[in-house]
Amino acid sequence: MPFVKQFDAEIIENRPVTESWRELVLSWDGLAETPAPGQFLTLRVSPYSDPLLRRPFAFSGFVGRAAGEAPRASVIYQIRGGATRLLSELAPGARLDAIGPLGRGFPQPGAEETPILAGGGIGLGPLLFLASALAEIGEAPLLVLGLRSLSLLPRIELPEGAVLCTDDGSSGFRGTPVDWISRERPESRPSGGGAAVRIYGCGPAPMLAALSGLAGDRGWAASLSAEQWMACGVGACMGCALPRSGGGFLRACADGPVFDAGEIDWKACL
Amino acid sequence: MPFVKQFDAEIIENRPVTESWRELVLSWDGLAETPAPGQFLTLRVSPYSDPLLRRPFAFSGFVGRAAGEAPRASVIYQIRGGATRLLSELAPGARLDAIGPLGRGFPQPGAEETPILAGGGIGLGPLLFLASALAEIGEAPLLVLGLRSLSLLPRIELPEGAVLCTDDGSSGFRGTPVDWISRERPESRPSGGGAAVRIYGCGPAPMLAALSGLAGDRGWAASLSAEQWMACGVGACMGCALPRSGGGFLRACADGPVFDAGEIDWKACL
Amino acid sequence: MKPDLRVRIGGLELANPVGLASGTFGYGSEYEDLVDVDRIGALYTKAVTISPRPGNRPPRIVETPSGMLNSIGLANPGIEAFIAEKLPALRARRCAVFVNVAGSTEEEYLEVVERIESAGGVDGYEINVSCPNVRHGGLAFGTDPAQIERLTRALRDRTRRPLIVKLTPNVTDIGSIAKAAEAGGADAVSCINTLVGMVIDPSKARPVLAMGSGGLSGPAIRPVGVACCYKAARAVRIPVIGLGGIVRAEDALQYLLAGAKAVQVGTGTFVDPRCAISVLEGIAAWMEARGLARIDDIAALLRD
Amino acid sequence: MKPDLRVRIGGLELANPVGLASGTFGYGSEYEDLVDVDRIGALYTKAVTISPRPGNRPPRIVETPSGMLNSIGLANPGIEAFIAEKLPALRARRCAVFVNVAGSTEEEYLEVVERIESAGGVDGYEINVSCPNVRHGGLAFGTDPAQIERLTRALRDRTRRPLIVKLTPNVTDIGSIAKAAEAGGADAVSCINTLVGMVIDPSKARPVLAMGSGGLSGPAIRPVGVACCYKAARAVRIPVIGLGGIVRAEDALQYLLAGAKAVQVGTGTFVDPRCAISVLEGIAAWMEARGLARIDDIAALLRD
Ligand SMILES: Cc1cc2nc3c(=O)[nH]c(=O)nc-3n(C[C@H](O)[C@H](O)[C@H](O)COP(=O)(O)OP(=O)(O)OC[C@H]3O[C@@H](n4cnc5c(N)ncnc54)[C@H](O)[C@@H]3O)c2cc1C
Ligand SMILES: Cc1cc2nc3c(=O)[nH]c(=O)nc-3n(C[C@H](O)[C@H](O)[C@H](O)COP(=O)(O)OP(=O)(O)OC[C@H]3O[C@@H](n4cnc5c(N)ncnc54)[C@H](O)[C@@H]3O)c2cc1C
Ligand SMILES: Cc1cc2nc3c(=O)[nH]c(=O)nc-3n(C[C@H](O)[C@H](O)[C@H](O)COP(=O)(O)O)c2cc1C
Ligand SMILES: Cc1cc2nc3c(=O)[nH]c(=O)nc-3n(C[C@H](O)[C@H](O)[C@H](O)COP(=O)(O)O)c2cc1C
Ligand code: FES
Ligand code: FES
Repeated sequence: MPFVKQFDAEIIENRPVTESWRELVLSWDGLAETPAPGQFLTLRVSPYSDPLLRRPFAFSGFVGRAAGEAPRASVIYQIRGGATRLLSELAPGARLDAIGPLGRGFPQPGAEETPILAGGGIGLGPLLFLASALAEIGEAPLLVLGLRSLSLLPRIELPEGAVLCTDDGSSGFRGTPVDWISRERPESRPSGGGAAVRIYGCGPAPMLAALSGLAGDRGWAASLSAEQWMACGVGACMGCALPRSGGGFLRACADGPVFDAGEIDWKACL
Repeated sequence: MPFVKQFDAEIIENRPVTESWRELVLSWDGLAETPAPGQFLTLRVSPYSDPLLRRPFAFSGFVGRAAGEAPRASVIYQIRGGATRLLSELAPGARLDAIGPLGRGFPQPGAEETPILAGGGIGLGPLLFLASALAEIGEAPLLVLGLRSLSLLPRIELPEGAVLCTDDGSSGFRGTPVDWISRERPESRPSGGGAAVRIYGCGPAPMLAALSGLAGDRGWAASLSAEQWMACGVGACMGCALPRSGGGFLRACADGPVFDAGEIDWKACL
Repeated sequence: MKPDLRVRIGGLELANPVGLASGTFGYGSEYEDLVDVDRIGALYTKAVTISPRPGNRPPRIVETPSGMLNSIGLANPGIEAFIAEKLPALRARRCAVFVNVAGSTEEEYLEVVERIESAGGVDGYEINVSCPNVRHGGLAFGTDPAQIERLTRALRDRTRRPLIVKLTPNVTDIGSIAKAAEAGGADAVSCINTLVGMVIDPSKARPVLAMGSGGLSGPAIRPVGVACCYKAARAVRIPVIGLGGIVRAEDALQYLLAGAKAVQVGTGTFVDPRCAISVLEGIAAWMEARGLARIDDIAALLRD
Repeated sequence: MKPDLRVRIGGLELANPVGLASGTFGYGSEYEDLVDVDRIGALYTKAVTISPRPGNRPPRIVETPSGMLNSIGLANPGIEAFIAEKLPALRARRCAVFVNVAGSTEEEYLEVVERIESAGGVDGYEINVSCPNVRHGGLAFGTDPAQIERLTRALRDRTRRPLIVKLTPNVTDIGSIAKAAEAGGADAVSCINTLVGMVIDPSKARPVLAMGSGGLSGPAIRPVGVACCYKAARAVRIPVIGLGGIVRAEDALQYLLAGAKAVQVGTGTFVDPRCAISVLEGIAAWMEARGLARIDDIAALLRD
């Protein structure tokens, strides 16, 4: 188990990247462990009792301790409801009660595997983090991003070669990342070898189900990050159950949030 | 009944006047009626449900519509709990849901009455407002203010001749406003005439009880502003009951908050 | 197409499903400057009892997380003064007016209703059965199905106007209480009244409310109210009126989806006097967006 | 002078009155990195049943105003796996460990306790009687005094370790239930378990929780918990353990003033894992400031 810590983080930046998206940068001075792509932290956004529970957010980046500067962790989040609205109103300098790094992140691709990162919505953050981590170990991962429309494209630097898919065709490919991958990457598992491709997916439940289906059809490996309501975030409350393939449940927070596609019954998550 | 309005007020200023006191200035653009000293407004300080209820605050001043400027109402408040803490964090430009003017304010002094304004704590605001209103009609009211210690003196301009009383003697008179008045103003009701003095009191319950006792002993008139938990602030919920002299209850919000000393059983409020 | 917002309680048609809850809107005049009461479907008065009641000693209210406790104690001027002083203005209201009736014995309830029946001018009654029954050891009428049925039947004999029994959530099985009210001839049940609660001030080492405990209301209790409403709506065929913690249209929709035919706004009015109006507008907009024609169509949507 | 924080439940002495509530702290290891469990007075495990239970379909939790609903559904590995996999680490704990026991029939409860008695190594039992009794039409054990007394007596025959009966607030009269537990031989009662609640998502026209309703916990229910505790403490002589919405020391003091001998922190741990520790420190500081020597001195202060 990685070592988890609770600490008082300082907000370094909380900048709009679209109308309803923000990039939050925190001083990660309570550093216990370096977060891995796919892992998350939980934030307590208010000292009052509404909103009450901590909120989980995936890391979108991490910069280790540099000369004279504390480590920094970042998160890209969407304003959805009460807690994220409040979070968006906090100014640099404010402090946040943070716990992390939590959960099981993305595995490294196997030696023969070509990584394809596919996602949308709140999946953007962890995939960007994964893309930069893969780039650091010499991979040139393909990132396929889905948006409803161009106007929702975050003002964030995307890795070179990233493919943009829009539902309305306002930019890039018209369709979903799954449509794009199905068409552009027809190859399936090389006979006799390991998986040709490893899909790394993070996004809304229907996309995860489609990615799982695609990977299954092609014989690819797939590591998918699931979302579920959480109370504790550490595996204690059994609140974040996801339906396990073949019966029973797994905990999104402690057994995931990243699962091998075969572990979860993605259709039952819809 | 005065005409009450709910409106979206803009915060013009929210400035610290001591460590735990603030002066709030609101743009009173929803003007329906000019507030009178002793009247109050209620504010909703959060769109979330904790803190939930509106909070009552007495007016500490009002500046009518001037050339090109909206009317402004002000309030002096103490950070006591959740709602006032939140209020203190709001910056100029933020908007607040306000309702007012509410309640029954201070009556004018009678022709033969010398007004003495006595108070402390959160009574400061309404007494300052009353002092300036009296000054406008040519009275030179005596303001006797009680503080626990000099360090709690608000950075606010006090009317000329104001008497400061401190519990610890760190400045001015050592003792309470009631002590000072008892000693310095021994006169009682002139035989045959009206009351020589009208006490205007606003402050903690024990001070109100003492002022009521003093006025009774001397045969003075007294108008005292009471505090009570409020839910509706308009007389509908019966939540803000105060024990009436001779039995039954009066509503702080609609029958008061300013009462003739004889109307309320002040000892029962302690 | 504009949805039809009318709802029927007994023989009475309400212009829309939103009401102002008993005890939170006085007798209708206090919020005059702030709320356009005529746009609301129904106004439920503060409880009326046979004799005037001064109410409980203060403090009577205290805030709690997302809620409040009250121990007002049925403060009201009594039936005589109610008829003389409050009824004339209530008669002139365009919205439906229900008098909330309380008492400590069956006879007291009956007498209040009889007196108002003779005076006339109200649309119906909401029977507050959360009061302790002095004859039955102080346990509230509302906790015993047999007492509820008996009381409702006796009231039914006295009036043909709509009779709503207001249920308390402080019971093991709200369904059986709702059934008893239906068996006694009630036209509707409303739920929920407040939950019993207490706040103690450690610095004074005593309960904040002078009476010790009080009734919990506000958003904090909304999930309890929705669950009670869901149960009650499945226990009886008469309409259920839902309340408890409604502050936004979505909250009211939860109740309507749970099976309520109408709703009431209580504590929400304290937070924002415009609450009931915006709840009403929100319900209408939601129905219009989904092409729903009638209030009944909302409950039909629920998939459980 | 440092106050003496020890409290006694049956024959067992707890180092201090603060416990971690069942279902919110797993089996003690999940919060390992974040909470120094050894400083806490007692740990109450997630409910253990005779057979493994996968728990309910998700979603299992949803936030509500100042609270949350859960319908975990007694997810647990069953008594066998509990003894094999969880008990060894629990045995090594320095704080007292109570196993929370659940079942659908009396026999199931008895068997869980018998199995743990043979295995040894825990300090006592907390009996969760909010589960529906399959033999008695699904109404929870905890709503019927006769069933409570019978179940408690049967359990009492199986163990000399402290036996705590955990009361549900979803009843008309919690005092009579507490009395039944006492009559059956319980060493203490704990209250409260969650309130029944429901949240409906209007945009999906269905309850947010897959099971429909769930249990309401958190600060929203604190006033209900304090009132229940106050009543229970006046109904019985055995210790009452208070819980429901405790997030700060002042909240715990409300319970102790209401008559509880000990408290538990549940949802508060989710909000801040340090909650129980800071509650404990706050209680000690408060007692010291007032010169109180023992926990019992707190309840003695109450003026009602
Ligand atoms: C492991 C994990 C990682 C996450 N990473 C990110 C991230 O990087 N960026 C980001 O923007 N968000 C992320 N989220 C989601 C984020 O936690 C929620 O958006 C946030 O909690 C919403 O809080 P709120 O009070 O603003 O909205 P609420 O009012 O609580 O919810 C608004 C709506 O959002 C939906 N929703 C909220 N939380 C969840 C949930 N946990 N599961 C399913 N539906 C939910 C519901 O439909 C709800 O109606 C992540 C969630 C998990 C579990
Ligand atoms: C008519 C009226 C006029 C007021 N004018 C002013 C003013 O000009 N300036 C100012 O600072 N405050 C004023 N107050 C008090 C102010 O409303 C409270 O201080 C505020 O509501 C506290 O909210 P909170 O959430 O910060 O504190 P809370 O957490 O609600 O309360 C903190 C503590 O303050 C006390 N308290 C709070 N409200 C009341 C109340 N209404 N009655 C008795 N005790 C209470 C309680 O002991 C409580 O424990 C006025 C109150 C009334 C009724
Ligand atoms: C201050 C106050 C006074 C109340 N008085 C009454 C009453 O006289 N009769 C009654 O049936 N209910 C009374 N209630 C209960 C409300 O009508 C309502 O059932 C309860 O508050 C829950 O709704 P809410 O959460 O919307 O407030 C009162 C509630 C409050 C807050
Ligand atoms: C997620 C969750 C799971 C729970 N599981 C159990 C359980 O297994 N057995 C039990 O007796 N109580 C269970 N409870 C109830 C708590 O122990 C406690 O009684 C309740 O939550 C009120 O306390 P709180 O407001 O401090 O959380 C659970 C509560 C929550 C929130
Ligand atoms: S959120 Fe508690 S177990 Fe996952
Ligand atoms: S606060 Fe409601 S009547 Fe005064």
